[in-house]
Amino acid sequence: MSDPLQECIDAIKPLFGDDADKAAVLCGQFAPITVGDQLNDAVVGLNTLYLTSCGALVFVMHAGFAMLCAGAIRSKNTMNILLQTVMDAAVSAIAFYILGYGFAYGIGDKPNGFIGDALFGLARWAPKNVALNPAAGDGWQNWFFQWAFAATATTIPAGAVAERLNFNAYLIYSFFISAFVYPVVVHWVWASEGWLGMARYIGYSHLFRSGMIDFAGSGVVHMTGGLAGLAGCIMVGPRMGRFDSNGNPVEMPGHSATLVVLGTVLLWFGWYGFNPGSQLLINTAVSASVVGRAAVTTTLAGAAGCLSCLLTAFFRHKAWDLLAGCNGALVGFVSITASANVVEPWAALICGLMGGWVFDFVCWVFLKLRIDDPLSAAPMHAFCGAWGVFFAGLLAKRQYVCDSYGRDCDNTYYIPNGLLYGGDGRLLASQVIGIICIFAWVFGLMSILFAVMKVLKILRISAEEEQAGLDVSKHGGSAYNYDHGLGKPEKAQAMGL
Amino acid sequence: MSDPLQECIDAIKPLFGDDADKAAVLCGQFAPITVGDQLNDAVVGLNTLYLTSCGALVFVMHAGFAMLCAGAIRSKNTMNILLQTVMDAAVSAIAFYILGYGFAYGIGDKPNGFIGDALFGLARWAPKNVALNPAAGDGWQNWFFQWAFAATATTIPAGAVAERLNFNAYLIYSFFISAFVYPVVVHWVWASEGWLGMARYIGYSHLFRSGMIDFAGSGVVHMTGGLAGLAGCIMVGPRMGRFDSNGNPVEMPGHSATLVVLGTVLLWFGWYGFNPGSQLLINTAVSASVVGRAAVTTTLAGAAGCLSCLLTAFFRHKAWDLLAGCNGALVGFVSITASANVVEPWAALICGLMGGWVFDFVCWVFLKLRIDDPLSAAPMHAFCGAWGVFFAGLLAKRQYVCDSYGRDCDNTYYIPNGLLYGGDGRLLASQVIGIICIFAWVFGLMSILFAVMKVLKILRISAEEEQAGLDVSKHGGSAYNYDHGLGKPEKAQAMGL
Amino acid sequence: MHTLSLTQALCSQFASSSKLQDAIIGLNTLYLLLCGALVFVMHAGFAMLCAGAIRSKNTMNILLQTVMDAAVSAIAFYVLGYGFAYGVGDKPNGFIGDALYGLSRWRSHNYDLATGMGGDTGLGWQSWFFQWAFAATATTIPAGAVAERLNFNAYLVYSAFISAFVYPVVVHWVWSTEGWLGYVRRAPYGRLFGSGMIDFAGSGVVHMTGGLAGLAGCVLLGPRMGRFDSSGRPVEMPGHSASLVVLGTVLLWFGWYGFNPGSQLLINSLANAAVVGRAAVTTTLSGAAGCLTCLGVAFTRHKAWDLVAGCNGALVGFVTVTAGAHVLEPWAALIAGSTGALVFEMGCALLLKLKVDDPLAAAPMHAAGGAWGVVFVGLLAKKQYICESYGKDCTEPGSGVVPHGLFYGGGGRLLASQVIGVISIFAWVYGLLTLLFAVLNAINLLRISAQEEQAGLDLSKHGGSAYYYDHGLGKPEKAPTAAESVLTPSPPSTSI
Repeated sequence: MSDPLQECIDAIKPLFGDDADKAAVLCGQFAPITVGDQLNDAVVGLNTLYLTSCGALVFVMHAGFAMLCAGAIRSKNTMNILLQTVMDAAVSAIAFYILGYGFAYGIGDKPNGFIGDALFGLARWAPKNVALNPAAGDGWQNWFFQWAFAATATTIPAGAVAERLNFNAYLIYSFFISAFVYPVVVHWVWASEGWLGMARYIGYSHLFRSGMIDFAGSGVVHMTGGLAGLAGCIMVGPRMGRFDSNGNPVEMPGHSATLVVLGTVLLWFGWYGFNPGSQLLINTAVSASVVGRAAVTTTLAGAAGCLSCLLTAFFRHKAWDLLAGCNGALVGFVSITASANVVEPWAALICGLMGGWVFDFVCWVFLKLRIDDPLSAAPMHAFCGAWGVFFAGLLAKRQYVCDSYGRDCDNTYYIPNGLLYGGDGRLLASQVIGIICIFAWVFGLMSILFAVMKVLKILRISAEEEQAGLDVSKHGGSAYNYDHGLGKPEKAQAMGL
Repeated sequence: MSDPLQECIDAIKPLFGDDADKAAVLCGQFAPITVGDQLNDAVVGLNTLYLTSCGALVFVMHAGFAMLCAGAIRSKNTMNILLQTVMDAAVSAIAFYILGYGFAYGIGDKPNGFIGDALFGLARWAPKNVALNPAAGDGWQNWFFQWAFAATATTIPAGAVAERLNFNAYLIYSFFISAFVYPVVVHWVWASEGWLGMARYIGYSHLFRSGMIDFAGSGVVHMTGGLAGLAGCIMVGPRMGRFDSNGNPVEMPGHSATLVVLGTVLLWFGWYGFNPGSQLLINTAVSASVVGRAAVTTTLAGAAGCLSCLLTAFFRHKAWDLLAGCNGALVGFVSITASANVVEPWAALICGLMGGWVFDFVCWVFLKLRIDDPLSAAPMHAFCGAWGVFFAGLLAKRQYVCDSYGRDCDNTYYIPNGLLYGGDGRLLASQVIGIICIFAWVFGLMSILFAVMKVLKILRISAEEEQAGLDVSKHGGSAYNYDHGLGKPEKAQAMGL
Repeated sequence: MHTLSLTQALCSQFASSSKLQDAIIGLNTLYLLLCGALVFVMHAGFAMLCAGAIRSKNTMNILLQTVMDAAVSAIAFYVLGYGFAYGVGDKPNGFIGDALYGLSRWRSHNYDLATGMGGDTGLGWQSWFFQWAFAATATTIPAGAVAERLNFNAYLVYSAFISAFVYPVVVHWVWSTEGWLGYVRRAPYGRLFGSGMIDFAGSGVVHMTGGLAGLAGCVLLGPRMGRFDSSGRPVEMPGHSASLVVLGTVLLWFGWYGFNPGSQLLINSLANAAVVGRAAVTTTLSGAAGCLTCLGVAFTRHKAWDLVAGCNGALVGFVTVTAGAHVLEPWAALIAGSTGALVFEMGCALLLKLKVDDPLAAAPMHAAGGAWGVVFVGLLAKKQYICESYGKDCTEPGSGVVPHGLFYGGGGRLLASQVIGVISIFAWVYGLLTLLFAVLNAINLLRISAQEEQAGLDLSKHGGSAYYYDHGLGKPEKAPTAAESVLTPSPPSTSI
């Protein structure tokens, strides 16, 4: 290998009358031109590391969902819901590989605002994608990161239909949502072609000249998952014994608060990939500040939501309700997810606090309407997700919108701004349109799907199976077989040995 | 777009008598200035990613604490301690946002060595902080990372006062420690203004010309948390039945060893954010080597601590005590936390090994004194934390001190060095002063707080409540409701089969 | 004045002396640190998986083994293992490393601060950390195979042995620049069949090593009491908690995103970044395919949706793709996962026929699935991806000699290397471990007594039970008397 420094000196010393010393001063002072290439490479590496590690964090939310759902239901259905969560990850990976990613982000021969039309099975991946602009995050890691989101959206409804849904029905809906329903919403809001989102190419016209802000998916991910759950739990009806003959709810406590807390904290952990990761690039000071801010606002909204629900529960029941605290934290995260990039920290506190109230109110309404959602997935993800989208229209800060969406705040192009900052309502209108369209699309499609399955009688398990529990009837046993230390040693002997 | 190469040539050709060819030689050899800007941007991104991912890892320690504490206590108080952990994260986020971060790092109109005086509620965040030097990690992510530490310090005492503390008292102390007690210690040791730390601005005078080394907080975080727990468990007294009428301890085993191990391993995992993250910057070769070394020394100290406690327990009880192994690993981590950046790997082994002995000895003393610390939080965090701070004074290596604190080992300025490496004791003296001051500050303040609450009779729950368990008396139920598969087959049969 | 304007003009146009090398080192360090931490979290996964899949009376035993593995392997790998694996000392050779014991002369051998060579080449402190996390994984895999009956002292011996010697030697063969077997052997040396074995993240190095150690152990130990009835038919011994099994599986899945994408070791170039990203994708798809395959197989056999089968399937998918995560197309990863799952099912059936009792199916999963993964690379490794991963230039003339997958027309050199690799690892690991376990057996250190096994290891060796639920567990009539249990905390179980 030749010495780069010497090469540089040799190249420029003619300029200084072959004075190698002067040339050496310059060559020592300035970076060689190859630095530019190295730098571009390193930037790609940095962005790849950023997306893969954030994607892994988003994936760990599956551990969170699995533990949360398991802990919050009765032990006789534990294996069922655990299997659903594991299955969701697997089914969504394959569905998103074959179809979903293409519907969401594929730009083929007929690009349009409604649905993507290329990249199915990652076909022609390299020419269509990698070579395009690797620095822009369009690499393999992009599929990975987006899949982790799809898996999250797919697994949210599990909680709403827990303890009574037919497993076959679950398989069908899981594939359907991750291959089609969710990707279309993604295309609308996040793809550069989508008709709804703020991230649409500058060249296209934006909805109300603004477009919808949904940073990490209060609407795209959480509303989609939550509304699918809502459609499901309405169609499938309440669990046996959930409402007594007078229609009053009967408590059905989950079997392990420890698992609920473990799930909540793992979800909290994963949210630090979910929100900060959604900036997709981290190689500029501005992007980095958005990433950092997203971590801060996420934390504060979750904290505010936790205390909001905890105190509400305390005033209602005079007991410190652990589950209320856990739900509250999650509600806070769901609410801030749409606007984690564009709000001030104090606004994040308000967002989480009021999200807690929205959640409590909707839960109360559900009980009145005798809708049985064992994990409150619909109030949390559908309604607080909608609240989060709405909130972005109120308190998105102009400067932060510019930071996050790569606009120049000093130029004359219209920059959307939150209504309460004196924005003109265009952003808020976009947010509302977004909520309505996502609602119509997801709730409509999923209701049809569940209705068809109901007609085919594959939606709900039989009453005997429900009483016995899904684990025994469908999964060949019980989740727990403690043979020791649980007060029944004489029986345990018989079982185990 | 104009051609950057041509721009460059146009800009410098006047220097060469408008000889464009000569200018082209230079422009072809050197990277344009924009590369420098891009690089600065990418460096900010790199440091941001580093702090946010390490911050997330520190946060996952909450999952660890929650599982560890839950598993190590009796099942009838599980919900109580789980709620405390979740609450700690939420309360500390809000307290640290409003007050704590300002007390810790705010540099306002009257900077002083004792307490910060700006940045409350992240007010004037941008002008005070971001603009300062984003490359130096002073961005949003800095709040996030520091909050994760504050949350850790806040949650450590939960184990010491478990199973008997009034929940209201917990709320008060949790806010107090994260808003005031902990931030002041941080200011002393880690802020650039603090009177105690080695990281003080070079311009100020340092304690004994050295200042205290506490890399990731054996003293700042663990002693603070552990001493608060110590004050609490002395004031609140032992659990009912913990000591028999002769004063001999009665075993009160935790309800799930599985949860203890899960908690331990998650804490271990999180510690790879706690220690390696504490270098705060990773964009130089020297910083990167410190980060890497911190991961190595952390691993080895934890391993040595684990085996140390395990073997000690084996020689004492002739049984392989799982909890001893888990505690030992944590003790190793606590001990190395102060010096993970400045010791050799073999020194880390010694640090963890002897930390295990310190822990076992202090636990034995506590039993003699009839102090009931259900999770041994005080021996682990307060005493092994102090041991870790002390150890840094013995075996901090001069070269590594320079690496980690950005000093130049070749110049004549005094560089502190461990006593056993032939240092002159200034560093060790600083470490001892640090231990004494943290002890006085934290133990003093927290004793006063707990004493006041004791006088107001809000410190401890009633005997009936304690007997029934906090979950039933304060949290409206039990953490566990297994209805199936748990040794009650006749019941399950009746229900399901 | 002229000088000043000259300086200004130049400085305004050109980037000043570069911080780039520094930043690249930082980037690579961060990458390995994060991925190493993710690999470590697989310990949480193994602990939960193993605990959930065995009976509750041996829970503390297996949990302690997992924690111990991490601790023992750290010290063993520090003192000896890393040196055997990667040390290049005075007599470099293809079989075993000969320097860096106790990280001695770390700087001169490995890390040059002045040039930053260490960090840039991935050989800084973080390299030890990352490699240790792998060693800890290999060490802890066998725990599942010998669960519920191995003597704890025997476990200590074998744990130190494998992490200090057996595993590092395999690493040296395949991953070090001196090793006789690997694709990355340094240029002056000749590579096996002109190709060498590709094992990206260790289907062979890590998983086969762990799995074969487990196999040797469970063959010599014999089945658990009551595992086969008098007619030789297997008796189900379900694990005590499916929740823990799932938690463990998902945490392992999570950790695998450090295990595979991290194994590129560097991320500072376009090619490296592409490999890292692709590894995450193929890992995901293979695990998903394995999960659904095992689930489907179990459903067709038992007409029940078997949760544990799904979990095992996902893990088998990961094990299989680990060798080729960097060189397989996504569709090939799907095939790898599904066929790996079938191999696993066959391995399980075979072990049952032979009455070998492997409580966690560690040997079929890691040894058989791992071996299949290594072979699979020989079939479907794509040339372009190999060039990308190993820094070759595929477009250069003469690049036709880059050995690649048989089905892509790459010739059989790579496949032959893979097969030789599988055979060599099998011989080395299975041979040595069988010897070790046989010696332990001869001195009666291997298996616990029948009484201890019946009572459970927790009670006999670890001083109690893992669980003391005193409340809320379907014993409401008992719950009001919880006060008594405060005063007399010994649960009835301890009286077994």
